[in-house]
Order: sequence, then C-alpha cells, then structure tokens
Amino acid sequence: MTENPTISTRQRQLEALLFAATEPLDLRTLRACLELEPEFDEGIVVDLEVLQVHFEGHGVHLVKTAGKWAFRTAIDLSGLLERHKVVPRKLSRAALETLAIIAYHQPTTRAEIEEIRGVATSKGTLDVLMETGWVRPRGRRMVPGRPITYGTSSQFLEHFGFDTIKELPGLTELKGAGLLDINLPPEFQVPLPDDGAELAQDELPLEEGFYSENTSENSGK
Amino acid sequence: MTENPTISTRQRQLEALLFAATEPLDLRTLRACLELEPEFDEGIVVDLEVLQVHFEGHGVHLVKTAGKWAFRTAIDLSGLLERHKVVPRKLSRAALETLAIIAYHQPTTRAEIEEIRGVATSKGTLDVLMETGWVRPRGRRMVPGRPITYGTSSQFLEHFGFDTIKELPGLTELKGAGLLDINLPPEFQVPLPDDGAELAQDELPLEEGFYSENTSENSGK
Amino acid sequence: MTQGENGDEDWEEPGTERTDPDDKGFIVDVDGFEGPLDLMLALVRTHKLDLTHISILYLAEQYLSFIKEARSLRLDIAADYLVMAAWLTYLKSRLLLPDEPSDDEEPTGADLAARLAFRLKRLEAMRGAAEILMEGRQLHVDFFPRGQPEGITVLRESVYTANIYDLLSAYASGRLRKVVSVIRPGRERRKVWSLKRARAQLEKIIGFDCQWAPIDALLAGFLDDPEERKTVLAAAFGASLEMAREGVVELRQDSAFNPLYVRRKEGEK
Repeated sequence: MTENPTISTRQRQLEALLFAATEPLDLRTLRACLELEPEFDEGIVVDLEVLQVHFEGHGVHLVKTAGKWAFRTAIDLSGLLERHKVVPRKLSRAALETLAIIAYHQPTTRAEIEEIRGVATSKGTLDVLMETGWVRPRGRRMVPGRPITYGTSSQFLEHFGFDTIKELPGLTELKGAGLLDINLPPEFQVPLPDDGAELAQDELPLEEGFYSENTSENSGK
Repeated sequence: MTENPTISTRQRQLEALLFAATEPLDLRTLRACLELEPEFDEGIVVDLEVLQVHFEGHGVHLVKTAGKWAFRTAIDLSGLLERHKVVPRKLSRAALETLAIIAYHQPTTRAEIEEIRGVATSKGTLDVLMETGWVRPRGRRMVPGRPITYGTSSQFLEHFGFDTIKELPGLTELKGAGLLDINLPPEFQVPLPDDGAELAQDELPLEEGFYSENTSENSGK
Repeated sequence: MTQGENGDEDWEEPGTERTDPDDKGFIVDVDGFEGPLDLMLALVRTHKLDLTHISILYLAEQYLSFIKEARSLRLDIAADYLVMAAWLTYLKSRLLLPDEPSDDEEPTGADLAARLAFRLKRLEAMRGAAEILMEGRQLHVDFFPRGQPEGITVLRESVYTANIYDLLSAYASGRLRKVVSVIRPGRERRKVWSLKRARAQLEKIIGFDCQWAPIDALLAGFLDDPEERKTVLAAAFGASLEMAREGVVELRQDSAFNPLYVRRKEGEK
C-alpha cells in the first residue's frame, strides 16, 4: 500500500472506524476506540473535519447528526439507491367479480355491488381495485348517505384491450360464449355500461382532494 | 455542496452505490443501477479504477473481490476494529484439509478428496463446508456413478478477499511441484483449479433442485 | 471408518502430543490420526525426515514397527491402517529385491515408492495450503465491510394482471350465483301432470280407437306450453306403460328415440 500524503494515520483510523460502525459514533466512542485520552478530543474533531472536507463533493459524505458522526451517501444520489421491481400479481376471485360488476353496472356504489354479488364487499377488495388503476371513484350518488360511485378508468380499457366500454360483451354474447346459461329468467339483464366522464343525472361531483388522494398511486407510472 | 473537481459525477455515483451496498456489486449491477448500456462497461471500470487509486492509503479501500467491487477497511487497521470481529467457526482439521483440497483441485469429487487424504470423508465434513457457504456442489463428473463435483463459491472468494481463484496462495508453486494433480505421474501437465460457473468438459449439470437446495442460503441475498 | 474422522477433534499440531523425547520417540496411539497417510506424515515429523528426499523404505519400517507396537498393546487398529501395513510390507520386499525385468504392466518398487512419496507430499502441501489460507486475511476478521449499509431499496411495484376471460367469467358466475339464490321453492307453483291426470287424458283421447297413433300426436293439444311439455310427456309415458301392463293398450316403438305408438287393445272394453 502506498502512503497517501494527504491523509494522516489518525484520519485513516477514523475513516475505518466510521465505515465499519453499525451506528453513528460520538467523540467519546471514537476516542475510546483509538485508545486516546480526553485531551485528544480537539485533535480528533479537527481530523474529522479534515475528513469531512475531503469527502465534500464525493458520493459519500461524513456527516454529524445529533453529536454523532457517520458516513452517509450524498442526498442528491438517493434516487440512485432505489431500484424498481415490478411484481406481477393476480386479482382474487372477489376482486375480479367486483371489477366486472363495476365495469358493467357503472356508475355503481358499494351497496349496489353488494346487492348484485349477494355478499359484502371488503374494503380491501375495492382498495386493490383502486391500486390496479382500473377502477376510479367517479362521484357521489344523490341518495341518503351520498355513497361514492365507482367506474372504470381508461387504464381499464387499455389493459383489457377495449376501445370503448361499449365493447364489453352483452347478454347475447355472454350466452353465446357459454358463460351465461341459456335458461335465464327473462328479467335477467346485462346493463349497457357507461364510463363517460360526465356525471350521471343522479351523481354529484366528488369533493376537492378526494380523487387525487385515492388515485395518487395509480397516476404515477 | 461544493463541486469537487477531482471526482466526476459517475465516480460519485459509483462511490455512493458501493458504499450503500450490502454486498459486493458486479459490473452488470452497477451499470444497471446507473441505467447505462453495456457499451459503458469499459468506462465504468476506468472510473472504478480511478476511485480505487483515490482510496489508496485511506482507511477504507475499494477492492475487487470475486469479480465484484466493494469497499473494505484496510487490512492493517484490523486491530482497531476488534469489536466488529466475528469469530469464525473453527473448522476441524479434516474440514480444513478438505476445503483446501476442494479449493486447489476444483472441480473435484469426494473420491478424489479421499484419494488425496488417504481416508474416507465423513458426510459431516462436506456438510459443514457447505454450511459455511464456501463450498458448493457444481455438477456431476461424467464417470460411472456420476459423482458430484465440488468447488468453491463466490462467498469463499469474498471471505478470503480474493478476486479470482487464481490468487490462491502458493498456487504457482504447488502447480510447479506437480502437487495439484489428482493422479500421478507428476511429470504430466497439471490442471489449475477452476471455480468457473461453466461446467468442465467432463462435468454434467446437477439435476434440478439439487443445486438450489444446497446453496439457497448462499445465492439468495 | 477410521479414528478421528467423526470425532473431528481439533488436532492443532499432530504429533506433538504423541512425541515423547524421553521414550522411544512417540507414544503409541492411533487415535486421532486421519488415516494411514496422516500417521505416516506424523512419523515423518517425529523422525524429522525430509519429505523431499524421503527414504520410503525407512518410513515403511517406522510405520510397520508402529503398527506392530500398537498391536502388541492390543490397541484397536482400523482396517485401513492394517491394509497400509500389508502394502508397505509388500513394498519393502519389492524395494529390497532387485527388480526383475518383467512385463511393462508391473510398476517397479521404485515407482510404487515414488507414488507414495508423492501422495505424502501432496497431502502435506494441502495441509500447508489450508493453514496459509486460514492465516490469511478473512472478512469480518481482518477486513470489514460497511457496518451500516443503507442498502439499495427495492421499490416493489405490483402490476395486476387479468385477462378478459377472467373478467367475463367472474361477472357471469357472480350474476348467475345471484339468479340461483333468488329462486325460492313455492314462490311459483310448477305445473306438473300427475300419472292419474295423464292416464285420464290418455283414456279419453284413445277412446275406442284401435288404430296405432303416435303418443305425442295424441297429446298435441297439451304440448304447446314449453313449461308443461316435459311433464306431460313424462306422465303420459308412465301412464301408457301402466295401461299396457294392465292390458288396456298396446305400445310399439321401432327403435330408440323413434315415435312411440299406442292403440287400444282389441277386444278390451
């Protein structure tokens, strides 16, 4: 190893100590590690400050927080230390069903979904659907309680390859595909979905802030 | 923060990445973190070498180990870092001998280890070595019985601070003395140890499941 | 299995415990040796022999006297040590007798000795290598990684996948489940023809006609309602069988699924 003229032995030692430390170190600990007496404190601080200057502009800084010293990666490089990993996930049966009901019956409320499914919809199911970005809250139904109305997003159309929501197969097509029994009661209807941006006649707009809060995760992509 | 004229942005980024990393990083990972194309590899290596020179004489060095890059404290400061010392599990003489035989003769089979040691190898010895993560089953030798071939892992290199297996101490002398030959006669060409990921000409891959089962602790991280 | 292998006692300095300068050179104890080669290396060390110019003949003699002594003390000696002793005895004879010019297949005594010397040197070399390796720098002992790495944060982003078929089948099955659950027994009485009613109708229609006639043609007036069709046919068929059994009517069908013909049996009523 070549001698580096710009760095003293003490500075080298401090560097190694702070590098290997599992937590920020205060002056007393550093001094104890170096096996020095308290009168050397001042000198140690000088050495730490020299090191601090040395690392200025580097990718790693020597920082002092709460009276303790530690190496930290430069704040402006924090983005570098993040790696995005895409994890493919499957929707649960309940989520798929809820999504489909929202798609066909939109704008629809949670109560309506539950009425159609015949079971209560867990909060998680709707949360997951919001996370997919395929479902969005549209407004509020003009009924007591002002329940939120849900509809599908343009991402929904993109993912499932529809140009418009009108392309969702209707009753005849579902029957033709063998997905619906031929012998359904005559009152069985499959609605014509509408995901239009304009609110329906019985819909009120969402209050300011609601929408963005609930869909912030979806928009970022 | 003041601009440091002696260090480039790329170098800063590499510094930050390697400081923050929990394990040595290879060129590919570094390049991926920097979001660069493969043609920048050469430039990255140059930057790494500049950093390496920069840290010469410091308390912390940039080293290349097992083909990957990592910051490590200077060897001469080990006494200072006594309290971070992890006392390695003491290996039995049989295990140590077996480790050395595997390291210097790899890829090698149990029968070859026994031929060199002149004694049967207990199951426990190889198990202990696999547990350290330093030894891994590589494949199967294309001879009757298809015995498993053993070699050292990248953790072995990282632990003992080697970049490649060619840095094993005394390798040239041992080779020169013909002592790395499994079979006699000494005047024949002597093979060098090879821990390369590619199997040797007389090696077959391990069956699915065997490898991962035995080295899951090692590879996962 | 030889001694020492499973015990894994940490013999730091093989031979030191066994050497006793006041005695004949070493204490006879085969425990702790890692096989015959290990024992021979211990003998090399005990007798301060030079491995590079070793006299295998001399070493063989040492080995054999060691084993002899061990046996005289009735110590348990594992088979490999005895096999080696036997082989060394043979080697000794080969080395002492002049080599006869024989066929090339047979290695000479010198060849065998050289081979043994090589194996000893190789094992010794591997031991030395292990020692150097462990004395060298080691991670977390002589050099250290960063104690508090920030690590590279992996931001996991879930991407949901579903295809149109998943969606549609979920919708259909969800809707159908509700349809099924809506049906309550008794809400709407199903029209069912009893056997009795079918028989009464059949008797009325057939009357006294003794001509063959297809049964569904006879019942044509009752088959218009799709809801009733099945039950009418089933009940009428059952009734016709009953009447045939009683000998009131005759039935005829040419083959399966062909029309079923019925007529009043002649002479009956």
